[in-house]
Amino acid sequence: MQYIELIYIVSTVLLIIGLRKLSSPSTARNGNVLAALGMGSAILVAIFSPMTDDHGNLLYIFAGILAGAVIGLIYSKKVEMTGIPELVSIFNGFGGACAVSISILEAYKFNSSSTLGLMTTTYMALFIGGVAFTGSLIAYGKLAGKVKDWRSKVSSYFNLIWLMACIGLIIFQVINPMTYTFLPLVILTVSLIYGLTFVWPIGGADMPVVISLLNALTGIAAALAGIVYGNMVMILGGVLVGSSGAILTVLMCKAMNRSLINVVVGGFGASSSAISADQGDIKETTANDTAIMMRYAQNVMVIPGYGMAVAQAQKACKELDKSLSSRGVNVNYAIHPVAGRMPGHMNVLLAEADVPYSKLIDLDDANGMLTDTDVCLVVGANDVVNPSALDDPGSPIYGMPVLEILNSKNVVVLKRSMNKGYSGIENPLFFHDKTKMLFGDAKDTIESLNNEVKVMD
Amino acid sequence: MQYIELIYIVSTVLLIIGLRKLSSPSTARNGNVLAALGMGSAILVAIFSPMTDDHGNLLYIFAGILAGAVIGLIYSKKVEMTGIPELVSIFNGFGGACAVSISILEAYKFNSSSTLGLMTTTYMALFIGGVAFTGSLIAYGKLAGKVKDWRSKVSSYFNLIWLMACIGLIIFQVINPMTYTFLPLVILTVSLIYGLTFVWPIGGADMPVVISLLNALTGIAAALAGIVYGNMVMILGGVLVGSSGAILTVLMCKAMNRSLINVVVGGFGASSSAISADQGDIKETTANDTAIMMRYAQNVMVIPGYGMAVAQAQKACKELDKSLSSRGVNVNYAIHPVAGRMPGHMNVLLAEADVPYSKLIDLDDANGMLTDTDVCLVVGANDVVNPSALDDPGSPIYGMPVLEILNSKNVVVLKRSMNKGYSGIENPLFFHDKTKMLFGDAKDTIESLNNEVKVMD
Amino acid sequence: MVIGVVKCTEENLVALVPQVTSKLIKDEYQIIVESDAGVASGYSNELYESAGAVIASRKEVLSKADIILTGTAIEKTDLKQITKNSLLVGKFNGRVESNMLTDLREATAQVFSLDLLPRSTIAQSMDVLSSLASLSGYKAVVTAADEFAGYFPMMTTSAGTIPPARVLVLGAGVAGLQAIATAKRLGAIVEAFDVRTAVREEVQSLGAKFIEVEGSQEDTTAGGYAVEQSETYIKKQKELIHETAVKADIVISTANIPGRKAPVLIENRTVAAMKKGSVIVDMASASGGNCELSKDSQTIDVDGVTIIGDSKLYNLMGKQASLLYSNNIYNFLKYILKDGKDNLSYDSEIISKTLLREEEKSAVSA
Amino acid sequence: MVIGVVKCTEENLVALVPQVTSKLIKDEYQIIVESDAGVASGYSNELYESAGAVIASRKEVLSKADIILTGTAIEKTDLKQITKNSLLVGKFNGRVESNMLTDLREATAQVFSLDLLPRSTIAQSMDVLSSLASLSGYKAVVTAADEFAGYFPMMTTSAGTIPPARVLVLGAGVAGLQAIATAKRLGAIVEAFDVRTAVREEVQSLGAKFIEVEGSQEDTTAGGYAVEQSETYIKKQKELIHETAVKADIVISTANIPGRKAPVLIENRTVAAMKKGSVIVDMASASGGNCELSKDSQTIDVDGVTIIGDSKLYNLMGKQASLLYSNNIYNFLKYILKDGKDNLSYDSEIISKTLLREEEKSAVSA
Amino acid sequence: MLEILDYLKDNVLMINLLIITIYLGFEVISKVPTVLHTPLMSGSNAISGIVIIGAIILVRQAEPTDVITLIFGTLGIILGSINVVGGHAVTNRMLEMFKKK
Amino acid sequence: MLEILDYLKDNVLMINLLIITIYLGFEVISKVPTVLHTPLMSGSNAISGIVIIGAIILVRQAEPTDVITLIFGTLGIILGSINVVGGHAVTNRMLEMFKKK
Ligand SMILES: NC(=O)c1ccc[n+]([C@@H]2O[C@H](COP(=O)([O-])OP(=O)(O)OC[C@H]3O[C@@H](n4cnc5c(N)ncnc54)[C@H](OP(=O)(O)O)[C@@H]3O)[C@@H](O)[C@H]2O)c1
Ligand SMILES: NC(=O)c1ccc[n+]([C@@H]2O[C@H](COP(=O)([O-])OP(=O)(O)OC[C@H]3O[C@@H](n4cnc5c(N)ncnc54)[C@H](OP(=O)(O)O)[C@@H]3O)[C@@H](O)[C@H]2O)c1
Ligand SMILES: NC(=O)c1ccc[n+]([C@@H]2O[C@H](COP(=O)([O-])OP(=O)(O)OC[C@H]3O[C@@H](n4cnc5c(N)ncnc54)[C@H](O)[C@@H]3O)[C@@H](O)[C@H]2O)c1
Ligand SMILES: NC(=O)c1ccc[n+]([C@@H]2O[C@H](COP(=O)([O-])OP(=O)(O)OC[C@H]3O[C@@H](n4cnc5c(N)ncnc54)[C@H](O)[C@@H]3O)[C@@H](O)[C@H]2O)c1
Repeated sequence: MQYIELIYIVSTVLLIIGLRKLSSPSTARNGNVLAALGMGSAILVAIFSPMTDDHGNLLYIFAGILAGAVIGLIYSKKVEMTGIPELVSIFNGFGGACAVSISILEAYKFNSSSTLGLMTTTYMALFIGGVAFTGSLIAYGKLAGKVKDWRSKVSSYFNLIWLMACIGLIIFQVINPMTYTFLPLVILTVSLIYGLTFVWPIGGADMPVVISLLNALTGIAAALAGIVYGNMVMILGGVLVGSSGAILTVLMCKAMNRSLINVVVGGFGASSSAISADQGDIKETTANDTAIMMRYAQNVMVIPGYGMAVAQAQKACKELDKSLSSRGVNVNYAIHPVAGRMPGHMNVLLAEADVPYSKLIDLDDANGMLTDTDVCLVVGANDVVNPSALDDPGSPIYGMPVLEILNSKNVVVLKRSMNKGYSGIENPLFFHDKTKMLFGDAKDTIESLNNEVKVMD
Repeated sequence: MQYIELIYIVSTVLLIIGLRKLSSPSTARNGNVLAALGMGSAILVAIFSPMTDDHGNLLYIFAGILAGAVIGLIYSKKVEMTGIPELVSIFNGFGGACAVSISILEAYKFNSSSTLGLMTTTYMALFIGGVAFTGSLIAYGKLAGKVKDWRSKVSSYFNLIWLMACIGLIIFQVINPMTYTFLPLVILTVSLIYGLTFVWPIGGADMPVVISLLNALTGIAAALAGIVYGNMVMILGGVLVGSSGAILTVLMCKAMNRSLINVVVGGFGASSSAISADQGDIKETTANDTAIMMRYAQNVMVIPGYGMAVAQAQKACKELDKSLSSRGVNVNYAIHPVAGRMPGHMNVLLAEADVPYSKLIDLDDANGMLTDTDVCLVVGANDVVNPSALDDPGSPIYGMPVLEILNSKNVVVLKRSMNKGYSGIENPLFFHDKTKMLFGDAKDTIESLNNEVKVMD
Repeated sequence: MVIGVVKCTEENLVALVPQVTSKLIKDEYQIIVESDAGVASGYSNELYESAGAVIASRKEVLSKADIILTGTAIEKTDLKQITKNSLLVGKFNGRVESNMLTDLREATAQVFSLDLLPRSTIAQSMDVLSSLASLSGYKAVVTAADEFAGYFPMMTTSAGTIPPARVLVLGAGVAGLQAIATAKRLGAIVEAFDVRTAVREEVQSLGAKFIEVEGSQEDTTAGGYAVEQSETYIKKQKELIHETAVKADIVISTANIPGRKAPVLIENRTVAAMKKGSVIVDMASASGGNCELSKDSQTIDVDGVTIIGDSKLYNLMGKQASLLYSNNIYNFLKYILKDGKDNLSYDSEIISKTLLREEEKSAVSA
Repeated sequence: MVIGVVKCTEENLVALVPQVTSKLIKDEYQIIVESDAGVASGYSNELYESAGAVIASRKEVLSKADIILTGTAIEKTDLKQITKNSLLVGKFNGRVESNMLTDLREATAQVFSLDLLPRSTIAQSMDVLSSLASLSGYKAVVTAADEFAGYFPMMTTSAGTIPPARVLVLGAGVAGLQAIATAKRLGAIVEAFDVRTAVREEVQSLGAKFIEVEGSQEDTTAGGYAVEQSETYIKKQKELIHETAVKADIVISTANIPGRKAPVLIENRTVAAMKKGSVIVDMASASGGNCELSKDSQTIDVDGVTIIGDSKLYNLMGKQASLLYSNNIYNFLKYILKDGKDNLSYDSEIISKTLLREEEKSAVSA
Repeated sequence: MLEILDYLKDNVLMINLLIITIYLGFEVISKVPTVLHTPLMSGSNAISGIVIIGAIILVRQAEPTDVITLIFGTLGIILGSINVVGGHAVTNRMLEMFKKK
Repeated sequence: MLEILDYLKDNVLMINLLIITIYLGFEVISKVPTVLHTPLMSGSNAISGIVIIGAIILVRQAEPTDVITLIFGTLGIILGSINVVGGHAVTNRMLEMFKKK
């Protein structure tokens, strides 16, 4: 029965290739499937491979797997898109918990003959697994809004000390194993607590990064457990997740330009909470998310304003239009009569970028089409999309016809700051919850949107 | 002295990272350096690490290394760019030869106690090394024009049989080792011959692919030798070269769109010789090479003609211009008075793509600037760059002032075919050896040029 | 309610074009139009009738209508005939004192002059100045191009390379910006200049070069309008403009300071130094002209330089102009008649600013 | 060698402009220019003198010069005064029989008419037809735009959205293509049409729409020129053009068949059906016109449609036109004078084709 | 110190393996577009559920009498299986958006 | 057959190592732009010169009397060293063009 090793090898390769494919949009789905296959085969082998002092207990195993599978499926089906990160976080927590439960059991199997290496590995698995477990739970709580942010100057020092404590304990326990039978349990508890105190101070905004970090930890825990059982798939799979998880974490930090240090030593969430603080409650978005939204939309309406002229973004706009159209999205331009600074300002620019006249929709028709527009891309327009013209009799522009873009499904506003437009009045649009702000010079922003769209396949 | 293993690991990692960096233009040079470091450290360890039954012989070793280094350096310095592929090919051959010489020696050290695995490995190293050796030499010969192409129907069958023979011999020798002492030498010869007959029938045009393939083989030979000596760096380094070499070979085939099969089973070089056959002696080039040429040029002159109008390539042209300019190349447009089909045709188009007027150079100034132009990019122009207007009194356009682009360093002509221009006369330019043709619709071609330029950093 | 349209004696501008007439009729207004009111701008009586309006004599219109619309001028005699509390809407150039203006102030009817509209975003849709200025800006370039004996765009031809025409635009208001855009379109090299440095951005947003004079006296409170500038500044300014103008083939000047004499930007020496065959279009000629030599509504030739003085270029596009004008009026009416003709909300900027009346009147309603 | 320039009595076209004059003088020619030859096209005698030319009377010029340059016309009396074996170069419309032409044939001097140049690549630099056609094409659009009482580009303004003007160009030769390019620049929607389907590609290369008539009779041998077409084809063609023209605001027609009467493309019914205010520019009016109603060198108004008949629009840009014209002439002279005035290579297409002479003469030299 | 080095020496293969795998992990991810951060995270999270194998082995080797091991082991299996199955399922859901239209 | 499988079993680590390294090799190259094909080839070719280590070991272990081994071994070293040194040098030359200007 030497086939086992072969199968293990195969499943390892499946895992690797799966992970690889997962990292490119066009192949991601297959990647996930391959990885699943890899897991499946590995698990089957683990169940059926011949083994020294095997007592079967298949009943428990099947029951366990089945139960888990059912629960997992149910949740993953009924969660809605926005809830997914929470869910991932819990799942990851469970992975950690699994590592914990096996390693604690192993810890109590040690006898005088068990090697130093083995013990160290086991306890590390216990510790890391524990952190991943409770950490993930907190992360979940935060995302679900069940746990409030809380932090104090001291917390990071406390964490440091606590970490020392854990490691100290482990070393002690490894050096003189059999002395205190309760120590493993202590180590367990300490680890679990560290998980809590580690994640708690971190701002909700940064949870995705944290989850990815914890995921990497789970991976490492799995690898350690693998070493304990001398099981190749566990080792390699675990290591793979560990390393790729680490990189991914770094990438995520980059994407929301924070440094990982600045993450781990707290000081978290500062940046992102800032904005919501000083200017009402606006939602910022990334070029990337906007790109996806548009890429998978049916109808996109571009709403050019004076800002497009200032940024000279018309050509970039045309390019984006081209990329989207070529991917089956249909793109139009809603031209407000007073957009820009002179009559026909937008016409001049869009003609220059030669956008066909047929794509230029004027106010009334546009307001008609907006209801079944999926994404409104507001390019440096402000007054002409100011809803207070419609609903705020107090407003100086009340009664002026404007583009009623709030009738569309999503609104993304491209501008450089929260500055006002020509008429110098606030624009409630920006604070509406359909609206996402994408700050920066319109031209640059649109160019990066275009790149994002292009990489997407 | 356990540091050895550590150092070996480090050098392995250096090799990997080096290879990785080698595959992206901006990091390639560092990559090469890192790899070299990896090699260096590994070699040092090999020389100084403590070893069972060590007899030093350091003199030989240093002498050898030194001699090799000197020869290698000299050649790599004095070869000129065009000669590099040949050189690489020889170097690779030597790598193979090295594998051969050690494995043949090992082969004669076998005794009844040596394991089956060990022997198999050794003989495979011998065989593969041998093929790589002679194969590379032939490849060199072909590139240097010292060896003529020669092929016959049978050659591929012959090769197949010969291959069988080799393998047969090896198996026989492994199963009953000590019987015939001359067998190893026979195997050696057979392998060397196979190398010859394998590469010989392959058309000179495809040599790059072949070299890359042989390089992969050398890698494998090294890995096998590594197994023989149980030396990690050799194994991993060899395997790395083997696999990456294989992929590279495939990529190269793709790039010149041929399949690897169609390479190995001969049928080689057919395609590439075709063109030179039917239409005089023109040189085709790839978007990619053109891109490099332009990217690293000082001055690029675009020569638009009616073809640009037909392809509506003006905007694409502007984009390419932008990418190049942003990389410090300066790009201008030489406008011939009668380019296009109406007076000022090119002006209209380039204005539309808003190329600044200052970049539009007219005939006389252009002819002045062309002498220090590195690359002339002829975009669908034909009559207006027809040198026979200058030097062929017989030509119907003799005496017409044209753009004397042959004064520039390189000429690349973008057109769809060898069709004639408005005046319906042949254009000697296309057959001049400064000129390279890049066929296809101007717009598409220019867009891919632009992409190539962009990926270059 | 009856809306009457009287012919504009002075310009090819009719206050309602047939398309808009029918819109109003849909809104249940009665429309009576003075016979031949639209002819000058290319709208025949038939068209009005088919749109559902009634053709009548001037007298009738004036006496019958509750709201009277006209272009830019109206006779004292006409005013007499208007019934007490009806409204009169037009574009009476309310910033420049004139007998007509005093007559209008004394008129029994309430008179609105749309050129007095605030330059606020909400007022845009009624802003006749914008509509007409923009039209004039476009026309200025087209006329200049027609006048000019050369290509606007650069041309590389077998008979030599022709450099692009250089266009200088003075005053980048609505008219100026439109001129810039049009000249750019035709392929000219465009430079522009304005006292309001705020305009720089707008000029550049049209791809033209903004030529700067340091030390401009901004007055942003003036609602987008320009204010008079310091001596030294004006000197520097004149110098710069002189140099640029001399290089230019076409100069288009739109510089205005509402209610005041237009600033002189092109002096005689400049004209003298300009190339033969170059063209100057002075759109400020009515208010004194940006060019010393320009004569209002005349085209003169000063040794080889053609100077077109015309502040009402839109009149040459009467048809289009009237269409825009009447759309503006339509929007204006819809705004002021929100709650019926007899209770206008005088505290709305749009109404109070455009309404012409004697001080006591204003005192009353204040 | 002495080159003389005589005034063109008929058009604002002078055969040498000062810039080119000095070029020739550098090449060691003597230049004598008839007094006021250039005035009509904006070049004063002073300019010529400062360029190094001598101003003289017409008589002098004719008698003294070895090579005489002029515009498009010359009197019989003038011909008498020309010395035997001198050359006369001009643009005498050599494809259309006329008394002048017969006179020129009989003239003792060798007469070259540049409009007869082959349309070959090598001849491009002398091709006056191209130069002038292209100028006219541009001018046609500018004039039309000035005539037209509306915007060319689309405009979305607070006073309503104005659709872009629709321009139809008939005949996409040099003039037509230039017209297309210019109209596109101004932002109009341009449709074009030509019998030579080869032109389709060229039209599209300028971003305009080519409207097709199936079954065109190609004749590529005619050196780029069009040939007369079959009955049925012409019917289909007329129908299509009618429909398109009716939709258009501006129609510019350049359709010519050299030496023949121009094809009629715009019939009365079409004009009748066109919108009021639309403009037709018929650049073929001289050769009978593409529009039945057009009158050569007149602008008429047929119930609301303005029809401009002018085949020599370049005359309105005399300065530019003369510059191009004289560059062409310069290139022509440099070509034919390669080996001296007295041994022209009559077998060169360029010379043989442009030379006007009686048959026996040609027989001799053949 | 020396022990550790010895340990390295004895497990040189293993260590090479680990290092190369780690590097492979980096390599494989390094070029992922931001679009995929979350799906990728969840995908690799599912893989980290591989630890379930440990639990399985544990249970298989447990004396049927050894209740604690059985209980915790099974618990481990359940948790692990949730992680694996749920993880892949939810990843798949996220990736639905990349289905070609 | 079985032997081979046994062999696998005994060298499972090694095999994993090989497989993963091979994969890494693929991974590392897969995205190389055509520009770099030749430099990359020559670079990896230089690396394949690692076989020189074999020759070195051989020579080190050769009896000073064993002339043949010494000769061929040294020859091997020379060839290998040419491959390594020359390879890297020439690669470096090719890559000069990518020097930032
Ligand atoms: N059409 C006419 O004839 C005319 C004439 C005169 C005045 N107006 C007035 O102008 C206004 C036109 O409305 P609008 O919505 O077009 O423009 P707007 O209301 O003036 O708003 C323009 C917006 O663009 C943003 N922006 C400026 N530069 C940008 C850049 N480089 N990249 C990205 N965003 C940029 C600005 O926000 P940030 O600074 O935060 O980026 C600003 O909020 C109306 O109030 C109208 O009345 C029109
Ligand atoms: N300027 C004027 O006023 C005027 C007027 C009339 C005639 N001409 C004549 O036109 C000629 C102008 O010379 P030119 O060099 O500009 O043009 P050309 O000599 O006519 O050559 C144009 C070339 O562009 C290529 N081409 C066409 N479509 C293309 C596409 N989509 N992509 C890439 N290449 C394409 C064609 O080759 P492939 O088919 O192989 O692609 C053709 O050889 C002169 O002979 C001139 O005398 C000029
Ligand atoms: N709120 C709106 O929607 C709206 C509508 C129309 C106009 N406006 C604003 O009002 C401004 C003025 O409009 P306009 O075109 O009627 O102005 P205008 O016709 O009164 O003046 C034209 C231009 O001349 C400039 N000018 C004045 N003195 C000058 C000098 N000495 N040198 C150079 N330039 C000088 C002014 O700055 C102005 O830009 C516009 O620029 C626009 O921004 C706003
Ligand atoms: N070789 C050169 O360098 C050169 C130079 C100038 C012109 N040309 C060629 O000569 C061609 C003719 O030049 P041109 O502008 O003097 O021609 P033209 O002025 O004689 O005629 C103008 C256009 O009218 C078209 N036409 C004739 N009958 C028509 C009909 N019934 N309906 C519609 N269109 C009709 C012709 O096809 C031509 O395109 C040009 O298109 C050009 O390609 C070549």
